[in-house]
Amino acid sequence: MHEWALAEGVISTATRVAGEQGIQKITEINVGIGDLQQIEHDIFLFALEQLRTPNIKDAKFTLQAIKGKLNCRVCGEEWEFSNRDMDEETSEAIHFVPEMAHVYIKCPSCESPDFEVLEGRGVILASISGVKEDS
Amino acid sequence: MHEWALAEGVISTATRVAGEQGIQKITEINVGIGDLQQIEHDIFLFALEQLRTPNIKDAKFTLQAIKGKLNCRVCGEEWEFSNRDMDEETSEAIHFVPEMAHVYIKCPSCESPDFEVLEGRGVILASISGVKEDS
Amino acid sequence: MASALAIRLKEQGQNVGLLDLDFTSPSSHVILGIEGLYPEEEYGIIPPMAHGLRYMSITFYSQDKPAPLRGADISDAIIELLAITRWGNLDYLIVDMPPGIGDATLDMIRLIERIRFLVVCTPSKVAYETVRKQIKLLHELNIPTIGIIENMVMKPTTYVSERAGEDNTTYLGSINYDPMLEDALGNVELLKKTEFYGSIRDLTEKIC
Amino acid sequence: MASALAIRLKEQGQNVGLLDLDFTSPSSHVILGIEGLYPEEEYGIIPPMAHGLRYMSITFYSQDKPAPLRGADISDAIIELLAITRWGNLDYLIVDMPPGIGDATLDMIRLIERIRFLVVCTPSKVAYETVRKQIKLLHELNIPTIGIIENMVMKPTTYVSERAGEDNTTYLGSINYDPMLEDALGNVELLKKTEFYGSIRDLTEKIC
Ligand SMILES: Nc1ncnc2c1ncn2[C@@H]1O[C@H](COP(=O)(O)OP(=O)(O)O)[C@@H](O)[C@H]1O
Ligand SMILES: Nc1ncnc2c1ncn2[C@@H]1O[C@H](COP(=O)(O)OP(=O)(O)O)[C@@H](O)[C@H]1O
Ligand SMILES: [Mg+2]
Ligand SMILES: [Mg+2]
Ligand SMILES: [Mg+2]
Ligand SMILES: [Mg+2]
Ligand code: NI
Ligand code: NI
Ligand SMILES: [Zn+2]
Ligand SMILES: [Zn+2]
Repeated sequence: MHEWALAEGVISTATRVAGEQGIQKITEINVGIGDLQQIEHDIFLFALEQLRTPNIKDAKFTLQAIKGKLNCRVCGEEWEFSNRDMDEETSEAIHFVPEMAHVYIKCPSCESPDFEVLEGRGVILASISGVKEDS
Repeated sequence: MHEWALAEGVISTATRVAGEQGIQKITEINVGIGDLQQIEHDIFLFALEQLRTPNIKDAKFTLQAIKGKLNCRVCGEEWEFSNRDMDEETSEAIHFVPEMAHVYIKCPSCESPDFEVLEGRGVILASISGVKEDS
Repeated sequence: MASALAIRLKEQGQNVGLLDLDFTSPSSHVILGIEGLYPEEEYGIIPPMAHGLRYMSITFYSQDKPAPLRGADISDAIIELLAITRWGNLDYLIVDMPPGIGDATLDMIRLIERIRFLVVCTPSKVAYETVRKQIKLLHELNIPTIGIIENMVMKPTTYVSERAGEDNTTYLGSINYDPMLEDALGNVELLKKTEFYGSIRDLTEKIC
Repeated sequence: MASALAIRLKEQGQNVGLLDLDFTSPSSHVILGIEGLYPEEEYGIIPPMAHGLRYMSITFYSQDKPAPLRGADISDAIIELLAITRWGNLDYLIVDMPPGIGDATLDMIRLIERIRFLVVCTPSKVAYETVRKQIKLLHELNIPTIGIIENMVMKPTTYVSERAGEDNTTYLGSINYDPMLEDALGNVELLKKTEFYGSIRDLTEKIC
């Protein structure tokens, strides 16, 4: 349940952004969940539910999984993250700190750990919708 | 005239890209020149002219200046690079190694050197056009 | 230095956390002999207690493997760790920083409001040259420095203390090279008996 | 180490370049006492001759100011320097690397085809722990290592040499801590008379 801390981040960021944009009541929060972080969507949704604040009371949460897209800086190979053949310890390390991918994963073509995570690193607030005071 | 080395980079990259794309004869090379690198377009064009190879013989070179856009990581301020009030030594340091901007330039709002160069760092090959063998 | 300082503050009855941010060369787990510990997961992660300290290190996740992280990765990993770690109530959070002025230093300056730097320098012209640049940057950014401590001193010189004065930074004193320290690594009880730790004790008196 | 090695190779009649890539803590200009030199601009930049070496350092451009570069900046700056510097014909290009496994190391591994690493370690459990990770990474990537040299040895131990063996790396010998080195910094003629430089001479015999 460290998902809780990540959900808190989403809520507080959404609240800040809403404030900046003059949004009084948030109606929708769209969250991207990077595959590398390997988060159970149910647990994450549960945490978000618990963290509702007055201006988020009726917001609809939508989670979208984002595939982990990795690109090797040495040979240019591009591939997709998968935790299928990963032992539990490794999987958990990347779950907590996605950058640990560089410790445990190598480029399937040249075996370098010097790759870029193009997409699907972690949790991102993709967008919010809401109602402004004057509308 | 260290512009020569940069022009060589453009020509060799254009040649490589052309090869990868099966382009036999390059007709156009578009180069972006970042303001930070403070390059005289005439000199750079001259160097490119001298470096023409058979498959670039008739290519048209177009240089486009790209404004230096800097963004402060600390306070979020965004501003434009200018060498107007810069002494010659500083200007030359950034001319050779654009990253030296972090040594000599501070955010105009919070004075941090921890900014990102969003655009206009150095020389980039923007695009090439050409004729393919089979066309 | 960072580890011993944290241990000493704890000994004085403070609530202390120790965070090792030197991801390519983490060493506090070796110095403190930390083994078999792992953070608990509860509304975030809770750093385990080690010798009375709340202790957090990337080695919980990277184990003893190389962590070939680029600057941007270090930056992301630090932000992730800061976001998920629940330190609880602390009087001090001691952060062992990697050397230089890279992503880790810039991010901590950017993100931690009440940060203060304790600068460690060896008694060498070459080492001071680097430290001078760090101090200059911190001064320019109005980040408070506690001062400079000279470590690994073999024979007394005044080079660093004089430079510190010129650069408007408090010279906090010197710590001798201690040939016994190596054998005490990994054992906190032995560590506390070293001359090195005695010097850390004096240092703590000065700065807290 | 890097500076002395370059000077020694030059003394043996080789064409040698020295590139200081430790951007946050450049030190070779202090060690070699380089002042008043600047690269010439001619179809690129030509590193000036310093003590017979083709010498290149970021300090030509950053002067004595702090260079608060993030990893991505270091990476870009290295690529820029490699692209514009015309070394001419060299037998050796010695690169003084920053510590750790960051952008500089990863880029040099990625970009320089015939790179070989000489790993320097101090005689400490803690220092070796970091070196072990570096060696492991280099082995995994099939990057040749010349071997490990133990530096700043105060009293003989076998810790590093034994570990090197376990980690399948050549142990190249040790260099004693030399209390006279500090006073020789900045003066190459004095440097050549130190015990330290004598050890570098022995090392060069072994590895070239
Ligand atoms: N005064 C000293 N005498 C002997 N060895 C020392 C001394 N200070 C540091 N060392 C050695 O250098 C290592 C690294 O020290 P330091 O960089 O201060 O640790 P930290 O990781 O807390 O920053 C120590 O583990 C120890 O082996
Ligand atoms: N064997 C030694 N004895 C005494 N001082 C040393 C020794 N080796 C290194 N030093 C000191 O440490 C500094 C840095 O050394 P090193 O990191 O090897 O230099 P480089 O920048 O070439 O990598 C030197 O300038 C010197 O002051
Ligand atoms: Mg440390
Ligand atoms: Mg440290
Ligand atoms: Mg150096
Ligand atoms: Mg070095
Ligand atoms: Ni979790
Ligand atoms: Ni030029
Ligand atoms: Zn690859
Ligand atoms: Zn700013």
